[in-house]
Amino acid sequence: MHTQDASGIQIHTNHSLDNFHLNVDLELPGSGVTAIFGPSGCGKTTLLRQFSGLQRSTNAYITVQGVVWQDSKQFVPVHKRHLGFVSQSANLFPHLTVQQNLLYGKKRLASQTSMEQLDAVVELLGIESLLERKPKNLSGGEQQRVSIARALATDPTVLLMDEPLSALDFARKNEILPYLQKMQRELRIPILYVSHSPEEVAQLANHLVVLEKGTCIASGSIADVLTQVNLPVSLGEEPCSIFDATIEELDNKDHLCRLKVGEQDLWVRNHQFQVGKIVRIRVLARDVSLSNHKMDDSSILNHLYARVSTIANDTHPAQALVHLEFDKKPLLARVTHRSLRQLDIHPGKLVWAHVKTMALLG
Amino acid sequence: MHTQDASGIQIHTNHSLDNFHLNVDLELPGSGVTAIFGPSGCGKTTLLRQFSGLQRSTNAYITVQGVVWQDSKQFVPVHKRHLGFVSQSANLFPHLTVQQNLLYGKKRLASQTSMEQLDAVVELLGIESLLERKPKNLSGGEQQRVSIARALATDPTVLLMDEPLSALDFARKNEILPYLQKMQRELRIPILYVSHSPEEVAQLANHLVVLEKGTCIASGSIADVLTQVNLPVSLGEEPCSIFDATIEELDNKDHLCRLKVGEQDLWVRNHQFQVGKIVRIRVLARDVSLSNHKMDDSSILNHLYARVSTIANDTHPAQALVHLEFDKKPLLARVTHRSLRQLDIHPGKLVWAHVKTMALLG
Amino acid sequence: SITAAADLKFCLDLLVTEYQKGHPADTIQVAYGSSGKAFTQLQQGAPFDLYFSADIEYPRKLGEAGLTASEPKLYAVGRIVLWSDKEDASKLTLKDLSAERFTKIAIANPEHAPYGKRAEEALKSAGVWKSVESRLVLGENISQTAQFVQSGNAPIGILALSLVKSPAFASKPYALIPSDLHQPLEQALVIMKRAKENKLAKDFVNYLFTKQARTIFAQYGFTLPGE
Amino acid sequence: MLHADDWAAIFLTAKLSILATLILFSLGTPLAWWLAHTHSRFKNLIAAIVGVPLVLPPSVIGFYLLMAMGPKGPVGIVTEFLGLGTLPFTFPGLVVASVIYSLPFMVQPLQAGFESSNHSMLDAAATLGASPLDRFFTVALPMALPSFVVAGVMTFTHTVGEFGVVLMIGGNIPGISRVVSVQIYDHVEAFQYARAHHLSLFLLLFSFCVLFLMQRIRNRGIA
Amino acid sequence: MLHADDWAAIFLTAKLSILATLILFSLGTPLAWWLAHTHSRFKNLIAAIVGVPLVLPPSVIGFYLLMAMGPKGPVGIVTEFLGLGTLPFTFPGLVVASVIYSLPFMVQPLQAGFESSNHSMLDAAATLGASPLDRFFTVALPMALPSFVVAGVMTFTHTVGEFGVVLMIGGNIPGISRVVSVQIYDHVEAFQYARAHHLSLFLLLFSFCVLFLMQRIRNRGIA
Ligand SMILES: Nc1ncnc2c1ncn2[C@@H]1O[C@H](COP(=O)(O)OP(=O)(O)OP(=O)(O)O)[C@@H](O)[C@H]1O
Ligand SMILES: Nc1ncnc2c1ncn2[C@@H]1O[C@H](COP(=O)(O)OP(=O)(O)OP(=O)(O)O)[C@@H](O)[C@H]1O
Ligand SMILES: [Mg+2]
Ligand SMILES: [Mg+2]
Repeated sequence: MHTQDASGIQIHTNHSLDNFHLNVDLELPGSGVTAIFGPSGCGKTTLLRQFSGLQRSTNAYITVQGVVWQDSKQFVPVHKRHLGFVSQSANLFPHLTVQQNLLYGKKRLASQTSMEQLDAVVELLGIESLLERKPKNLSGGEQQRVSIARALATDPTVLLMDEPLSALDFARKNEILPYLQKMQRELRIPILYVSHSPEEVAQLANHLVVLEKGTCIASGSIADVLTQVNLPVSLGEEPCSIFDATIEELDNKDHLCRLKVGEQDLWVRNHQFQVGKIVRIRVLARDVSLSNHKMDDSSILNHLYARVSTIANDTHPAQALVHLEFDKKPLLARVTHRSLRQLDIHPGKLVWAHVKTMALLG
Repeated sequence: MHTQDASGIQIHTNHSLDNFHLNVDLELPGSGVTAIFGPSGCGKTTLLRQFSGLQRSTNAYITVQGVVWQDSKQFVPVHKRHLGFVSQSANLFPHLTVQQNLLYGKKRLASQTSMEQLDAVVELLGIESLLERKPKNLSGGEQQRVSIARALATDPTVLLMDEPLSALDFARKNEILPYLQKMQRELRIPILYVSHSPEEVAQLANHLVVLEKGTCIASGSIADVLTQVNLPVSLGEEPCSIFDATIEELDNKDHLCRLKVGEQDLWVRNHQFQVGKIVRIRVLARDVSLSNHKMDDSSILNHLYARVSTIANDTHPAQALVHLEFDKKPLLARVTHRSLRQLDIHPGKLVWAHVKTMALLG
Repeated sequence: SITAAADLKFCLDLLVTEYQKGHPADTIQVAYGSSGKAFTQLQQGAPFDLYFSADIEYPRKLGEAGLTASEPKLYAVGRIVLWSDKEDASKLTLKDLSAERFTKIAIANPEHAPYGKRAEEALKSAGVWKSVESRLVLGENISQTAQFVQSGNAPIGILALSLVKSPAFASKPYALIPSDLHQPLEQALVIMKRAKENKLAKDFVNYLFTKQARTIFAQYGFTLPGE
Repeated sequence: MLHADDWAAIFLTAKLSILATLILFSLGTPLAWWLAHTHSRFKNLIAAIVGVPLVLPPSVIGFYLLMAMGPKGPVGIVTEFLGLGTLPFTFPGLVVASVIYSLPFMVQPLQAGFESSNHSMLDAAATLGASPLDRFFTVALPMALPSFVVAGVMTFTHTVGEFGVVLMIGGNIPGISRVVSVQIYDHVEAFQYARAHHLSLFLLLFSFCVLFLMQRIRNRGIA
Repeated sequence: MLHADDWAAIFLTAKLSILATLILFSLGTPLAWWLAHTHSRFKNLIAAIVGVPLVLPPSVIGFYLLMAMGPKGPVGIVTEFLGLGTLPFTFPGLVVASVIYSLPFMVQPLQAGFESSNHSMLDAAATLGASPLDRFFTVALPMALPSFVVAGVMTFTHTVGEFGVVLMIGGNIPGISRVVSVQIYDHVEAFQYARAHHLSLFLLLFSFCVLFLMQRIRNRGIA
């Protein structure tokens, strides 16, 4: 791992399983979270298994941060790749207690992880009280959490997660996601993350890979991929736009902070931000309403002056998807055709876009 | 099943598993979808296993539509209860093909289900091409879908589903959910549905049971439970309000329809509704903005004139949760404290609530 | 050490004890078993110095193979008897065996056990072979045959005189089968090649032909022609 | 190459082994299932008793069975009282002895197979309307297939090869208890090596076929 | 109650059985693993060869082993050439014979255990940094524990009870090959029933303990 950051992750593989053919050629960033997205059976798990070496294809080429894991000549066996793999089913060792499961990988791999770090993971995942239990006496979500903790405890150089949070409740998810973000930021390890949840992907991912029937139909930064209009896959029902903004001012009284996007201002909830920091913002199309006047007399705080670029039909015939542009940033709004008519909105027109809510990512 | 609808489902059970104690006393409706909600490890699966008879507690009392499944004297064994159980892990028979798995229950239970109905389920779940495969050669989501199909194929009198869609992608979920709704409407069988997904619950459920640490902390119609303010659990991050409305007018040109809620009008997307039908509406607090004037010059279609009843703090200090009332219906709005100050909103005041989006349920 | 036919067990044990009274420094180990098995093993180099066979044929064959250090020496002639756990066998002759009440008649396997071969000959000479053949049960060796009879599973059997003289069978009488009805049961011993220089082996063999030893043999129903 | 009496021994052996294996399947399967799932405190005791025939030498087992089933033994007294006569030197007696002797070969592998089986599949079958017996046959059994094959083959081949007990209980009567193993033994003891070799070769080829077949079934079950 | 020579036989038996079981664990485990996982076309052949000792009567196996290991047999020629002398009638020879004879008792249950094992656990162990050997010992083996216990106990008890082979290869020499089973057999043959009963009783109690212990281990493994 001598060339950290020098190069990212390369996965070139071509693998057949009966009727299914995985054929991908990916260049992924060497740090940050890469979300792998696609319908059930499209090859997400197969891709992770190829990458990890659990499934060996004869003609694969895999490098991670300059280190060759597989090419025509060599094949680093799985146990030497030092990766953390949270698989779709928890796969806990049934003959070991939870504690022993957690220590299994730690003993073999972790060079640095201190015991405190493990304790922190255990606490984060709320499994302190389960340590002495056998896996078969755990609930589905508890098993999943132990499995995540087990992978994190190994202090891996790459983390692969196959729908790790699908069995967990919202509150628990919202505790784990920020931890993963933090880990990824602090340790700068790359994370490959399979998920069906738009929320998770939007919140975690920097990079997005979309698979379909074993081939990659899109790979790029999340902002780029999500605004690709002709992509059949969207993160869930909701189209959205994503852009970066700089923190300009903190209002500690109202617990808000002001962001600058190009020439315009936005107010969002403050989360202990520092002035000058660059943050990523996601705005769902359904959270944007349009009007011809700036409406100061409303609880909506954010008003962007933007130009309508195109108007597209939406999935429901009552609605349209309006593509706007402000300061070269894209913005999507979902409004009814009736409103378009009543407000006389057409391409080229300048309108006020009111943003009720936005999410801060990363 | 002679007393269909005469009475619903009663589950009274008291069961201990090491340190965990399930103690519930539930009266559930005999038709419709009952969502079971609660954090990981709270006893959802245990409840379903008690109900199904897979786990037998000595002092349980369980009746379904007038038929006693368990009391102090009798215990109907699982295989005579004629229920469909989709468990958290797919549990497909490894020695049988997908097709044989599907037919396993059908052969034993289904009296009416025709082969066409099975074919319809198979098609709905997109598993036509998998029929000859062995389960171990399926992806996680594929296994889950086969498991759902296997349970549906038995034509059960009660359907128990333990996080059935968690491994599926959004598009697939959105195909299955309406099918479940339709099945529940047409066959009038009760469905107990465990899920962590607010979307699923909101879309499917009529009744909601909230568990915590083995006890039931709320049980009632979904509208009632969701607006219980002191409930620590909400469906996901978002508080919301739910109320019924009557369809008054269809606008086929704009594909919209007008609903009457008390004296006020709302416009929503039309989904082949009939005039006069009563529908249920969910409005997320974050989708409601407030102002002192009715704003006609906006793409927001719906404006409700409501009175502020109370103002509560929200999870983030920048925001407040405003409880409003219009025509005796509750409405929640999430706005910033800054807006409250600027717009001078206080309890008792009449304001305009603008609803950007609302969901139609069941 | 010695390998010896199983029917010698009681007799030889006593002889060894008596011999050791006079020669306390010498140790003699005896392994009892089927003579045929021992023959096979000796061919494969089994580490025995003396071979007490229940048959003279085996030592002879070993001699022909050049594995012995002496000629086979006749040390005893065995006798066969009729014995029953149910009734007084001393009143019976072989002819009585055709009676239906003897549903099973136990003899050793004539194919490979010397006592079985002699029993077959005797039955044939007595002219009852045809009538008893279907009622025979065969023991692997003479001990097993004795167990068939002793346990009552076979109402009667043809056993070795040496056995029925042992304490376990002494409670019931036996009928000696005339020795002219069958070939003699000539039992021979041989000194193996590996004991060529073994003084103890030779001393012990010599002891067996002393007067004291002969009385012990006779006590167990083994005599030499002319004794 | 094989004499008529060799063939008779072969057919007798086949009859005995098949019968004993079938009986043991029907006795051993519920016993193994019970041992694998019970929490009874007699469990360990019963398991130990089942294992006893493993540890005693066959001819000693045969000896004790001979004593027990003889006219003076407890079993013999019962069978005579029932008008069945005594069991030694009869084919039924041989079957009984073989069943007792081979019991652990059936029970032990089955028990291990059942112990490592997955209960959630049985639960799934129950919810799909399968009665306990139904789910045993359609789920537990196929999932424990490797163990069943091992148990069946070990029992069968072991009954074929068994001979100490048979010799003791059977009395080496042609057509009743002179099975192949006894026949080979007799040939060896009588220095009829050629005939012994031929019969052994036959047994070898036969067992090869059985074991081959078993592997095929196993492979199929897994694939 | 037990005579000195009985005790000698007991110790000899313990030595032989423990040694044979240990050797069989180390030989049988990789063999069973290979048989359970290979796709080689020799698989079925090897599996059938391993099963052969099940089907031949012990004393016949003993006879063939004696021939093969004797001075004129192929094995004997090799061992003599290597300066080891011939194996029959020596303790090492007995160990070799026991290992051959008990091989299927070790391999068959292990193979069944490995065949029904779950590969995803092994995958998980690999991603957690366990080398193939490591994951075998820390995952595959404990998960196949019931099969291991069965294999160990069957091998051990069967070696204790084995006697046809021992008698043939060992020659009933005190301290070298007069094991308990042979000793009991001798007692029975000599109508010393009391001594036979005592030794049998001892074996029974002993096997009870072993089998009890085994059940405990199993129950623990499962719980
Ligand atoms: N066999 C068992 N023995 C002991 N405790 C158990 C057993 N099975 C479950 N538990 C405990 O009972 C509690 C409830 O388990 P249950 O499976 O019902 O949870 P759940 O609500 O379904 O959770 P999840 O959403 O994670 O699946 C958990 O705390 C679990 O640890
Ligand atoms: N062992 C196998 N043999 C044959 N086909 C297989 C095997 N494993 C998976 N497949 C097929 O390969 C395809 C991709 O499987 P994979 O597990 O990678 O899907 P996935 O994207 O992870 O789906 P999911 O979201 O449902 O888990 C599927 O169509 C599946 O049926
Ligand atoms: Mg997958
Ligand atoms: Mg659960």
